[in-house]
Amino acid sequence: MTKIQINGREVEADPKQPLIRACHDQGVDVPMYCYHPGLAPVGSCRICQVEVAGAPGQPSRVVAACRTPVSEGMVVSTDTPKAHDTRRECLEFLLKNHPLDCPICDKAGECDLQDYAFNEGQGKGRSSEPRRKLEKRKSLGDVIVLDEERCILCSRCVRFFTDVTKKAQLTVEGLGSHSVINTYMDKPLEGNYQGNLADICPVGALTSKKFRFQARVWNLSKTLSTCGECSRGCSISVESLRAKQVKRIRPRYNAAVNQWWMCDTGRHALAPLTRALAPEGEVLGGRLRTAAVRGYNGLECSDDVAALDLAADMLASHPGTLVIVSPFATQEEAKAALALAQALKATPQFVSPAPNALKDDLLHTGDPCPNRRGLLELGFGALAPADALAALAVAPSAVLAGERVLELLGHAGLALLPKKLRLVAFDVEASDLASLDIAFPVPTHVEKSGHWINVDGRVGVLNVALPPPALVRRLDLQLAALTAKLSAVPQGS
Amino acid sequence: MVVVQRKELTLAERLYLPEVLRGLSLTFRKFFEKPITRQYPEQPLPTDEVTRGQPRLVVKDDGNIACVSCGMCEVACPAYAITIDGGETDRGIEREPKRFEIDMLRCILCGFCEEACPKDAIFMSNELELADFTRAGLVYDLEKLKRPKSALQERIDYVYRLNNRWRSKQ
Amino acid sequence: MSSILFYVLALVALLGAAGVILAKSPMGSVISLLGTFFALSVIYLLAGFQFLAAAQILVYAGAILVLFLFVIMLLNLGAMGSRFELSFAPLQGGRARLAGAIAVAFALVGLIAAQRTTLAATSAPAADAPAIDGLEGLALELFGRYSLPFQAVSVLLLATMVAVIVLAKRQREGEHGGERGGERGGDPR
Amino acid sequence: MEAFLADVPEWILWVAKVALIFGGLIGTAALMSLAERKVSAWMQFRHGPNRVGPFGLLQPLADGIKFIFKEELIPEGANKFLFRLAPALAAIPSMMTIAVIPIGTIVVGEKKIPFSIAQLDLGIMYMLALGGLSVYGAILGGWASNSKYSLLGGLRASAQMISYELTLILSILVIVALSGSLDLGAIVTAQRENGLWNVFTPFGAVAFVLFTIASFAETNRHPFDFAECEPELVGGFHTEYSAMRFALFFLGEYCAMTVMACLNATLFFGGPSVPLWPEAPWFLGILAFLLKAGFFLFLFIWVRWTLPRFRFDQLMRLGWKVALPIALANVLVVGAWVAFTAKGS
Repeated sequence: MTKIQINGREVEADPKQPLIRACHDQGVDVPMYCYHPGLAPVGSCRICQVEVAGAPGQPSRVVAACRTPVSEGMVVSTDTPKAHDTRRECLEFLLKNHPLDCPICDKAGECDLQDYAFNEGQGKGRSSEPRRKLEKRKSLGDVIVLDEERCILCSRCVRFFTDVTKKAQLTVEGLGSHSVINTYMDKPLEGNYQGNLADICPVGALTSKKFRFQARVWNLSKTLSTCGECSRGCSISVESLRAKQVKRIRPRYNAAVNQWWMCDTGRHALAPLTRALAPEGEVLGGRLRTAAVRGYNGLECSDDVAALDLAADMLASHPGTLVIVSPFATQEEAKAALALAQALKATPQFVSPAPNALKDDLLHTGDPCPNRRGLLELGFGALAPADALAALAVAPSAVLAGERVLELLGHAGLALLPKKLRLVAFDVEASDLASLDIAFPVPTHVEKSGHWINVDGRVGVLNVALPPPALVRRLDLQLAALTAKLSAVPQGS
Repeated sequence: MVVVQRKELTLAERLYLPEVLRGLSLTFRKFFEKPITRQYPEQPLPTDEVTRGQPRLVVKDDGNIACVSCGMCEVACPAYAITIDGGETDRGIEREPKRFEIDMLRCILCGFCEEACPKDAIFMSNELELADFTRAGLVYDLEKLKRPKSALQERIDYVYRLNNRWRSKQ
Repeated sequence: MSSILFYVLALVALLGAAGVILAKSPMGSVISLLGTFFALSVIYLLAGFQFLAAAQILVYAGAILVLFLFVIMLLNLGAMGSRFELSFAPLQGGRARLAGAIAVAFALVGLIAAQRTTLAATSAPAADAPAIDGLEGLALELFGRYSLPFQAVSVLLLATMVAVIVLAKRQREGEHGGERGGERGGDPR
Repeated sequence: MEAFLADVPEWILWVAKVALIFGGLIGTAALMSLAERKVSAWMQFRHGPNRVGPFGLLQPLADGIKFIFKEELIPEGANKFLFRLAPALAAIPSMMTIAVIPIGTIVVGEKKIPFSIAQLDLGIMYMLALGGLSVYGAILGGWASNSKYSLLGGLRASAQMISYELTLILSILVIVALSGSLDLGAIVTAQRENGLWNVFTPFGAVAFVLFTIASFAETNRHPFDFAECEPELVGGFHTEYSAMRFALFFLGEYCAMTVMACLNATLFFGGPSVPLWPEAPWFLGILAFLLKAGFFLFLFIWVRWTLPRFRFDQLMRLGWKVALPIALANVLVVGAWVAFTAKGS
């Protein structure tokens, strides 16, 4: 560690890190556009300039904090008029060609350029030259759209591909005021990590096609959560609008798991989270909203307490129950399922679909079970969907519990199960399967809190980002209630 | 303690009748004066540029709405009366409101939206009447809020003049 | 025709009179009395005494009963209930029966006397009747032939008023000091 | 036409007169409810009701329909019989008093038909007797409503009526003494024969002022409308009344006003006699009567929108300490004057 002085304060800094990191670590605000802690510094925007005192007798210098390594005895000041003036001039230069379309821009509200211009910039531009006219809507593949006018050529996006995915796809094309970002040979971007460009772009030049104009960012309520698309369990922020709809999922910095990044699969996995609600009064055809019990006309709405009583009676009178949970089950739900399995003298198992082809070197593990490790550690047995269906075909009764458990087993296979099977399901959605006797609704994993354990044994936290529908209760509580009722029913009667 | 000294009354005043007659003559004279009240629905209230009526959205001369659904009015609204959902458009401005609702039951006609709008898209019109038979009917949607620019021109000019005066003092 | 009317009215008058005594609430008594006065005044009309009929209504119904009502409302003698209720308590007990007997006896005597007078009147020439009915005739009778009884009755009334005032004053003495309540406030006189 | 009228039986004429006069009375009362609002509006630079019909002329009709269709409420604990009786008691006596007012004489050819329902020798006694009864509506209505406001309204009404009835009667007595008759027709005739309306005689003028003041109090009008008195009593004796029963109270009040106006015109302004033209045709006489009565009706409204309401003790003081002594003195002097000039029989 090296001793340096920042704004008159003696601090210790890591000599391997650039000066800007030392400042940020001390809570000293230094603006940055081209610098990103996950990318190699290039010093192209010059907004991070700070004043560094020269040798005795020498005048002080203004240096770009992102390109300057920390050296022993450095005296840094970020708040001097000289530093301010330099940065302000730099800002004015960056804004010279930047269009004034904040009202339209999706970045508005979380834009570094906007924030700094608001804090430090001047009210009027001094330039009488017209702004450059460039392409406003340039598609860079399926995920990202580029607004060339807004671009400040910081080259973060270029470096993301070279530094993070190690597969360079973007470059700065042209010279001087004609420079623009472009792909090699105008080919569309590819790969599973394009969405990160919209996050790292410090201005609104690169925006996500999926999120484009969907919501103003200040209207989004952000909830810390964990991605459920693979067993990596990336830390994410679930951003929902008016407590009704998840509008965007963004990665959240977690040094041990995903750093600043996440894959597009997880980023765009909005559909499983924000499921279409069935019309009022309808049980099936989408989301389950109340408990449902098989009657003369198929599954019918029921009071959940009565349905639980019925389920307990049914399971007690058909011993030999299979207990199969979803790989999305949280530790809390798995514990409750474990207790249920003990009460039913069953072996707890979970559905374990085969790995998919999305596996890559960076983040995606290809394993679609976000809580595989946690379930295994609790003593659940992994069960491939085909094996599970085979076991169900001969079982007298079964409990299937957890988000998407029916979907993962396969509706086609479930439809072939014999009618004599007494099947109780806890799921987000349910179709009117012939063998399904009682169905209970459960919240999705953005509608509940809990914990998952990822492939490396790290705990991921789930929080409630959306309120679940009115009559939907937590799965662990429902399972515990069923267990309690079972212990009250005489076994094998 | 304050003692209020009563005025000593003259004989005429004490007799009361002359004063009664004086009062009667006064009211009789007023009887023939022109009414000053307004026959409201037929004679609407006079409005001018300062009238701050209900907020309305400007439809530009080319027939397009000026709003780009930036959400500034939504943020500025102290009564949370405005709800906007944006969407993409092929027009040059890229973005326009797909849903723009003002709950007129919540609106307090403060004019903050007009002040907040960076696109001169929302102005306080001179419309003052507000009535409906249902609550839902008073949540005004895009179609109900649209007004041609010419209808709002007086107010627009006034706001510009006001803002210019403010700017020149800076 | 007119005799049927008379009997009906007489019955109404008597029922009203009974109601005055028997009604449970003072308000019921007053309403009953009102009925009696009306019946009486119509009987006067039937007999041809227009002035008497008008005076009956004007003085008794229009002024005195209003005064009664005023007093009753001022005293606020409990709730009256939603309909008239009769109470026969006044007719029970020895003294009450005695009083009732005396009253009935007086009424009988009065009736007989009236009957005799009427018989006497019918024998007299009929030309007297319109003379009494007219205003001038009445005035002449009242201030001429019957001047003394009229004055005597007036004195009796005066004595009653004086007695009432004395009684009221004595009761109030010592309770209040000077009676100046009315002098407070705004009238500039 | 004339021959036809000459042959018409007496009773048909009588029925026609009753229909005409009562219809006119109720029509006047209805119009007064509009006039009240119109005049007040004009005095306050407003327009007044002008939506129903031309100039709002159909407003009374609309009000009437509204009154008929509104729900009738009887408060809990109210005496139902008296509660229902009171509006009728308020309306009927004041409507009946119109019967003796001589509105004029209809002349058809040789036949002279007096235009009044009844020509009673004791016309004034009849009016006063019935007029004295109209207070029962207010008193019983106020008492039967089982409401403190109504009760206070009824109390005030009774106290006020008793106080001012004396003044009223005494001021009429002056005219009776001057004319020597209780018949209203005779009083009119006396004025016509004297060539001088009673109001222009010194005693008549005093009596006129007293009568006018007392008539305001008797009809419960401003500035003496203590029985209603919205600021203190919410509506006084009719606070609890609704729909047609409420309308009957109003009808009674306006009928009483109309009758008082007619009486004032008859007693002090020569009734149907046209000024300075004793031989005026009969229809001008009726017109003159209507104009005089109309003026006093207007006066009722005029005063209401001019003078503030008295305080109750001021009302009582005015009644007992001012009006009554003056009226008594007036009667005394008139009596002496009549006796000593020995004009009578």
